[in-house]
Amino acid sequence: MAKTDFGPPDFRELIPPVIKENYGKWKYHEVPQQGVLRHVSESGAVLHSVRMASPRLVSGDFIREISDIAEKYCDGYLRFTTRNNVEFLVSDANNVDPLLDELDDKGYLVGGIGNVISNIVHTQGWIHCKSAVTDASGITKSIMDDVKDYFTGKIALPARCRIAVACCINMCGACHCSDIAVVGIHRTPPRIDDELASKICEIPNTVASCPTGAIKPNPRTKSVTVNQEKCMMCANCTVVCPAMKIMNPAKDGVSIWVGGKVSNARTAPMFSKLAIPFLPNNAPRWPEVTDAVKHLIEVWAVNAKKGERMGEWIGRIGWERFFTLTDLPFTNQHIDDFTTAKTTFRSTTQFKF
Amino acid sequence: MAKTDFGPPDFRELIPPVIKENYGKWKYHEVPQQGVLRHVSESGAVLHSVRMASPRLVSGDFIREISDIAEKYCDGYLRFTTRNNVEFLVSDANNVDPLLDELDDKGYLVGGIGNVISNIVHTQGWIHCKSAVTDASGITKSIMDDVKDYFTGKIALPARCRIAVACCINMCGACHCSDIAVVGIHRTPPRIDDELASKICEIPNTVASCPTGAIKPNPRTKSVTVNQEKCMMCANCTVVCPAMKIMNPAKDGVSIWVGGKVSNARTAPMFSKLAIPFLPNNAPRWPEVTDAVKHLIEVWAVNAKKGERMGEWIGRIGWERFFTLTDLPFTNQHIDDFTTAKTTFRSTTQFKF
Amino acid sequence: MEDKKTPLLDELEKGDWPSFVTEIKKAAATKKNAKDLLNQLEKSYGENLGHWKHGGIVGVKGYGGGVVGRYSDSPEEFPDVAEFHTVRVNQVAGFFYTADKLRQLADVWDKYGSGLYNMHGSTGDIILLGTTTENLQPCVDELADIGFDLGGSGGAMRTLSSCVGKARCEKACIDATDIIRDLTLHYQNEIHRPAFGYKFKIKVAGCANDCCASTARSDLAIVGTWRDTLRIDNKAIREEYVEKGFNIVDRVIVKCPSKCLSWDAEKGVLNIIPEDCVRCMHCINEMPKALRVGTEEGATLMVGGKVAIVKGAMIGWVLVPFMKMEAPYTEFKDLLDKIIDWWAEHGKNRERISELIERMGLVTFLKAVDLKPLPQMVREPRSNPYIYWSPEEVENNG
Amino acid sequence: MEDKKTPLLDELEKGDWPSFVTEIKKAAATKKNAKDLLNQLEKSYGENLGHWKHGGIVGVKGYGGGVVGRYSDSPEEFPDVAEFHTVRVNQVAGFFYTADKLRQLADVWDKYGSGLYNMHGSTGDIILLGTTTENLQPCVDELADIGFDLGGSGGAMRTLSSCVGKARCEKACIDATDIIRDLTLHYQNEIHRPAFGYKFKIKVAGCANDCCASTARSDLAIVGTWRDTLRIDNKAIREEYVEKGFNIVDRVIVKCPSKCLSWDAEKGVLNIIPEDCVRCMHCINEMPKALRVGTEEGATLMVGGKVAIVKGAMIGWVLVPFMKMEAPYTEFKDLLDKIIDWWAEHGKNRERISELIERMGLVTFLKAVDLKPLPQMVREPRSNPYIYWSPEEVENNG
Ligand code: SRM
Ligand code: SRM
Ligand code: SRM
Ligand code: SRM
Ligand code: SF4
Ligand code: SF4
Ligand code: SF4
Ligand code: SF4
Ligand code: SF4
Ligand code: SF4
Ligand code: SF4
Ligand code: SF4
Repeated sequence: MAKTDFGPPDFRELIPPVIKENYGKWKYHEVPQQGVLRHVSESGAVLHSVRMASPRLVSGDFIREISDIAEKYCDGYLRFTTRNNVEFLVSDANNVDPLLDELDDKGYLVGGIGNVISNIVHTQGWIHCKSAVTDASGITKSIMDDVKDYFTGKIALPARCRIAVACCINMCGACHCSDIAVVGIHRTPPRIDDELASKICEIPNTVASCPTGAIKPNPRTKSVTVNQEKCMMCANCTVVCPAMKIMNPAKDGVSIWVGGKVSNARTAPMFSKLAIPFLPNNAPRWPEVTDAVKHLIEVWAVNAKKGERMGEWIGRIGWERFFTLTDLPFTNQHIDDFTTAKTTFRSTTQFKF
Repeated sequence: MAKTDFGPPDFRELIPPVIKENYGKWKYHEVPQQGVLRHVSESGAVLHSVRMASPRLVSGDFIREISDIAEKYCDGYLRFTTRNNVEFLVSDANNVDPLLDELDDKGYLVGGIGNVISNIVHTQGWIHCKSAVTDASGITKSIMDDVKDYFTGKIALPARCRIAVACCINMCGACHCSDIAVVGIHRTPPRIDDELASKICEIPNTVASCPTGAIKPNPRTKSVTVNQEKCMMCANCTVVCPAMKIMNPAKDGVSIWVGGKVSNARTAPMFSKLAIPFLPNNAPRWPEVTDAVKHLIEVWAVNAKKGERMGEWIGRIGWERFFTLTDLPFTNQHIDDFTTAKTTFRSTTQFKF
Repeated sequence: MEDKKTPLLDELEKGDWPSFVTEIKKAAATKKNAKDLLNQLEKSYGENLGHWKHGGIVGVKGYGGGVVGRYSDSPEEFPDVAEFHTVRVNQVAGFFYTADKLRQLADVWDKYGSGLYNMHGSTGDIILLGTTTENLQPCVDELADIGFDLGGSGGAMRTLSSCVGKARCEKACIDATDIIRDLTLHYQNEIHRPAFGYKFKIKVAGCANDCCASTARSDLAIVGTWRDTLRIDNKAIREEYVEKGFNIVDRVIVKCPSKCLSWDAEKGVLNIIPEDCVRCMHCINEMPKALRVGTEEGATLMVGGKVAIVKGAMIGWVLVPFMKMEAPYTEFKDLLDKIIDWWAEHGKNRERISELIERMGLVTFLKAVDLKPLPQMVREPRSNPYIYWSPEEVENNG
Repeated sequence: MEDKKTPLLDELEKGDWPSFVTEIKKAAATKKNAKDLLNQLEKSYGENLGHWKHGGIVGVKGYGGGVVGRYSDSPEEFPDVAEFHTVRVNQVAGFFYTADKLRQLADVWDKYGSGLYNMHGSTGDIILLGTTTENLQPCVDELADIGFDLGGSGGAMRTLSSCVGKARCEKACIDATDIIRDLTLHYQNEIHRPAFGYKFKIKVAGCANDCCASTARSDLAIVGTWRDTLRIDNKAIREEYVEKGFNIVDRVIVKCPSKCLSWDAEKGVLNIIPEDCVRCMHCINEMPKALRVGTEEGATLMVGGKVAIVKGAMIGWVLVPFMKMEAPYTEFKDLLDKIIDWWAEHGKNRERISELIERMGLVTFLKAVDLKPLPQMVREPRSNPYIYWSPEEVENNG
């Protein structure tokens, strides 16, 4: 029987000596240039980290290539960030520039630090998930091609802007708390294969899976029925009951949400809010989506004060002004009707015309 | 058949000439002294209003007495305020001082304007309501005796402070949006007279009346049962079904809520929040309640900045600091568990120890 | 009726605040029911228990409400309050009275009731506190003779009330007292003959200071506002305030919720970004001699205010950001009729309008009353990805 | 396998951002399943439709999870992805690797899988993207040989992850990487053998900047903080910032959420009201060379973070304002065990902890895990007057 339950390799054996020695003793950091972090320890020791964009979905070639680079400049030490960038951990300051040169030569992008757009956190999409309404990798690539100058710092921004992409409303990531989130959505209710349902559907679980209470057992067909007026096309029932099908290539699409954040800096974490309820699912490059994202970034960049993230900016100017400045229509879809909807109603006469 | 549906007397026939002439033309007002408003019209005309405390529950003698006073100084014109004070509408500026003197002689209190504690908005209590847990008039009188120097302006306050008293959680008034609210509460669930219920209870209505879904039909007894763990002792079922009795003199009591407001000035309207879940129902003078109210006022008065109402002050310092400054215990009762409870949870690491 | 002692209540005659006990005693000098009210109340004070019975419907001819039936649960002990019904008399708009009018009222009530009043009830009515079933009809008849009609109770439109408005306030952007006068007359039937599933309340505030707590406690609140720019008299700011030591920055500038004000100390000029002003009233409140509301006046309509029963308290929210309010208020009445119709059609027993909206969804409601969704209606758009699409919306949208 | 064209995907090789299509193509040069992945994906791009089947459980010996079964719905058309299961490999804490370690991994995966990876999955795992049922066991065995174990999936404790923490960050108040290393080892059984009603996630952030989005997406988030006063080096403020033109008032003072900072420009001194600081990190973030976190370090525990399904999204909220985090983290583990026990006992199928707490009430939960109610747990106390009193509380309280 194979060895089990031994856990991952011990990180303490995979960190460079400078980290081992200065663990917990880092004193401050600076950013000598975009893409480079210079951490200084209480002991005076210095570590440079060089951050490089990654597509996240990578090949063995990529793994071997970054390993080679790490070996060449970093004694083999590197890490990934929580947003899936690669960080080369350079102990010898003299290696920083040569490393940057090599990355540049190879066409890799360096950046992602501070008030920029870092890598997009995204999900599986059609590459591996059965629930995918759209392809997260494709949208991510299309957006990042367009906004890469914000990653490399070529164009300045008022604050960091975190973009996330999810292929369905399960939102595997932090779409619900991102400055800009792109989320695949359905717009038509599930279709039920009654025949199949009567055989395989665990009806109580299916009924319970519906957030809006739209599903009722149908004793006649031994299946279930969906109240179309209550169904919010969340697809959760389709995860629980394979006899419910919701994919609808002609009608499914993409929604955009804005103003979320997770850090507690200055303001509390915030949920992202609906900005654009529907854009077409226009593979392979989703021009409507990339245009919308760029537009949102640009309106924010022009109007926000220095240091104001998307949600903080909107918090200051108000959502009514957000919709006029972005020229986006405010629709029925924007108005919440879920369980705590009433807490979103504007119970004050304070608003802007 | 009697005349019906003619509506109240026309206010236009009951306003003094100076108002008729300057209706909609008032330009500004000042407060020459506490209890006196001086409104100036675009035409230059002036109206003085002298505000006098009223117990709200008044006798015919009182009605006749204020009528006499109004006749003497105001050509008979007077009004009541939305907080049940009396306002004498003095057209002849020379009458203001004599009026004030007479009110003083008669022991009437003048004040209630601006950054003060005005009259308490309260409800029927044992005087006329079948649902009363406590007596609103008695608590009101007891509090106002204690805080009258804040009404007359003898002691200054950072901002206005609106107090409301309700004899049960129906809160006939604006307890839910008051700087300080005193509300009668039950702490034991209703007792059901099954025999009676089986005869007179409209079971579906009774079940529907329960905000927390604690009531279920009991087919056996043709009555209902109450899930004691879900019952929040709101008494709403007792309004719908006379076979449910909730009065419990030994256990009922008084709760105190703070930080509400209704004006949109500076900050949006706010709900009052629970400060003290229980104080004894100690008639005739409710010393625990009056002490608590005084204490809350004093802590606020000392700590708030000029212009900060109770809720605005708490908004600035945070509730955790409110509880330390007031030295009030934070209990299970303070934590919301009603339908939008989760929106009250502190989803940020920002807090004070 | 023996002269019982009331030692507990006597305690409430002490102190400087005017005493309701003294008032009841004054009435009790001539009124047996006032006396027995005092006696029963003394008992309540001793026992921590009210003594009014549950239920008991009474009425007067031609009306379905306006009186609240009340019976003592100890009629043997307190025979004179065995029946002690309240008469809700529609107050005069703005609570304006003359000495004559009040005396007329007192004459009628002395004749038929306890001689006790609430001036006024929380909804706005004059509450005539306590009479017998027998006396109700003649009392109401004689009230009619002096021009006083009943207010609302039960599943009806309730008595409307307002702040003092344009009658005595420089801040009023709408004619609050005229609006409730007009609407009260227009909706007499809805007020007097309960035909709704529950109460429906309307209150009118001349401006966002909301001196009648309208958004907190009315199903539909009409709150005055303006669409242009508030008026600034810089000379008055300087002379009446700043030069007299008023700290305009601390007291006004930093407290403006939308941060649209700035004070140019050098020039002595207050600058405003008009389109950012949310018309909160604060700066005007602080400098009434120098600032005034704008001139393009109208109202914001707020729907859904109420207290806790059954689904929780609600502060009314923006339904119509701006509506001109000109007599005879036809646009408003048309909208109100649609609201009431929808509520009548879909509301359950004891379901307030805000609870119905919460249950059926704000969008459903907006469609029913022909209003377009606007960002002004919400603090923020939805955050949960549960989005309803009607088949038409899917067709029309890609 | 014929060499199909992929004109749509080829579009995604254009542009400067590194292309996942290029990556798949690189793998496809030697891997048939990578090639068919590309082909099936091209079809999805053409049809706007995914081609993975619903369901299909696969596994490896000794584990209940760690692999996600995946089958093509068109196995005839794309035989090489007929089975294309994912292996979730527990990442190294802090995502630290050496070239050697990565190459070892690549060697195993080249042998058994598609040669495609997600570095990393959103939860934190190394996602090995696609292999057959047959290859799963040998792949996992050889991963074990090089020291890599599986992560979590299904109704289990999920793979823990953290920010870089004390390893490379001056702001870390807790040893984030060590905490997840320790907890991961301690909870191997809970991670590897799904026995819960649904997923349970833990993430650790060294400070309130929350660089791993812990409060947004973990059922229990451990966030570093401090109890004393943040450290201020006024000399550095002056020399490194203010004298270099940094506008400390605009950038820092006015943005402090608790307004506890003031800048004495004359003295060149930053003053703080320590007890008012809510440790938001902002001032430290802006002046890393001059300000540092306090020295009395520990963590705030936040419970309940998750996305929308079923009852709506939730950002974790304060459960324990401050807990010392010292290895072996016994206090934390004791609390976590109580939480998991209560959830196991009361949670329904697919009910996250925050949904259970919402359903049963926060107070019920606090009692179950032996925590006292604290004002830090809520933004504000209740506003609706529906107060539950247990019989004991009524006894003990008047
Ligand atoms: C490397 C990384 C941690 C890791 O373990 O991998 C990291 C590292 C640092 N973060 Fe972060 N953060 C990292 C993800 C995050 C995230 C999570 C995310 O984006 O998903 C957040 C929360 C974002 C949000 O609120 O939505 C995050 C919010 C911050 C903040 C607060 C930002 C703000 O709201 O003002 C700071 C403070 C600052 O920038 O001064 C910060 C500061 C830092 C510092 C300066 C900390 C330090 O002193 O070393 C590090 C470098 C700065 C940088 O990257 O801009 N880091 N940081 C992550 C890099 C991701 C990437 O590749 O882009
Ligand atoms: C007479 C009355 C209206 C009426 O129709 O009867 C009235 C009259 C005025 N109010 Fe009011 N308010 C009256 C109840 C209210 C209420 C309602 C209530 O208390 O139930 C409120 C909302 C309170 C709340 O937010 O909880 C109210 C919130 C204001 C405000 C905003 C206060 C704030 O939050 O900053 C102002 C502005 C100011 O004071 O400068 C205001 C200002 C005024 C002014 C100055 C308006 C004017 O220019 O004439 C009037 C005299 C000032 C005063 O009384 O302090 N009035 N005022 C009411 C007197 C009640 C009483 O006897 O005490
Ligand atoms: C008399 C009055 C209190 C007072 O002393 O001023 C009053 C008295 C009663 N209210 Fe009220 N309410 C009175 C204004 C209010 C207000 C304030 C307002 O209208 O501005 C409210 C809060 C605003 C609102 O409507 O939400 C109010 C919210 C309630 C409620 C809770 C309604 C809810 O939806 O949550 C009830 C319970 C019910 O209807 O079953 C209630 C029920 C009652 C009943 C009818 C209880 C009963 O069944 O016996 C009380 C009759 C007492 C009596 O014997 O006369 N009363 N009630 C007020 C009416 C006087 C008037 O006509 O002017
Ligand atoms: C692989 C991954 C996305 C990625 O590309 O990175 C992923 C993929 C899936 N997630 Fe997820 N989730 C992944 C991280 C997340 C996260 C982020 C996190 O863990 O930090 C979330 C949001 C946080 C949270 O848990 O609330 C997330 C929220 C969900 C949900 C919604 C859960 C909820 O309570 O709302 C589902 C739906 C479900 O469980 O039925 C879900 C379900 C799924 C399933 C299992 C759907 C399915 O039944 O097929 C996906 C399998 C795809 C596949 O073929 O591999 N996934 N999922 C992530 C796991 C990789 C890893 O182990 O590192
Ligand atoms: S977001 Fe939806 S489609 Fe995308 S990986 Fe997660 S569960 Fe699958
Ligand atoms: S798609 Fe969602 S809302 Fe619609 S029936 Fe299924 S679970 Fe319910
Ligand atoms: S608050 Fe309750 S007890 Fe008091 S008058 Fe209103 S319904 Fe009656
Ligand atoms: S008192 Fe309230 S919570 Fe309790 S059973 Fe009656 S209606 Fe329900
Ligand atoms: S609400 Fe406005 S208009 Fe009405 S009295 Fe108050 S300040 Fe004046
Ligand atoms: S009314 Fe309020 S929002 Fe408008 S300028 Fe004055 S203070 Fe600012
Ligand atoms: S969360 Fe704090 S400790 Fe962790 S990397 Fe970010 S800034 Fe550093
Ligand atoms: S950490 Fe945040 S709250 Fe504390 S002083 Fe700095 S900015 Fe203010």
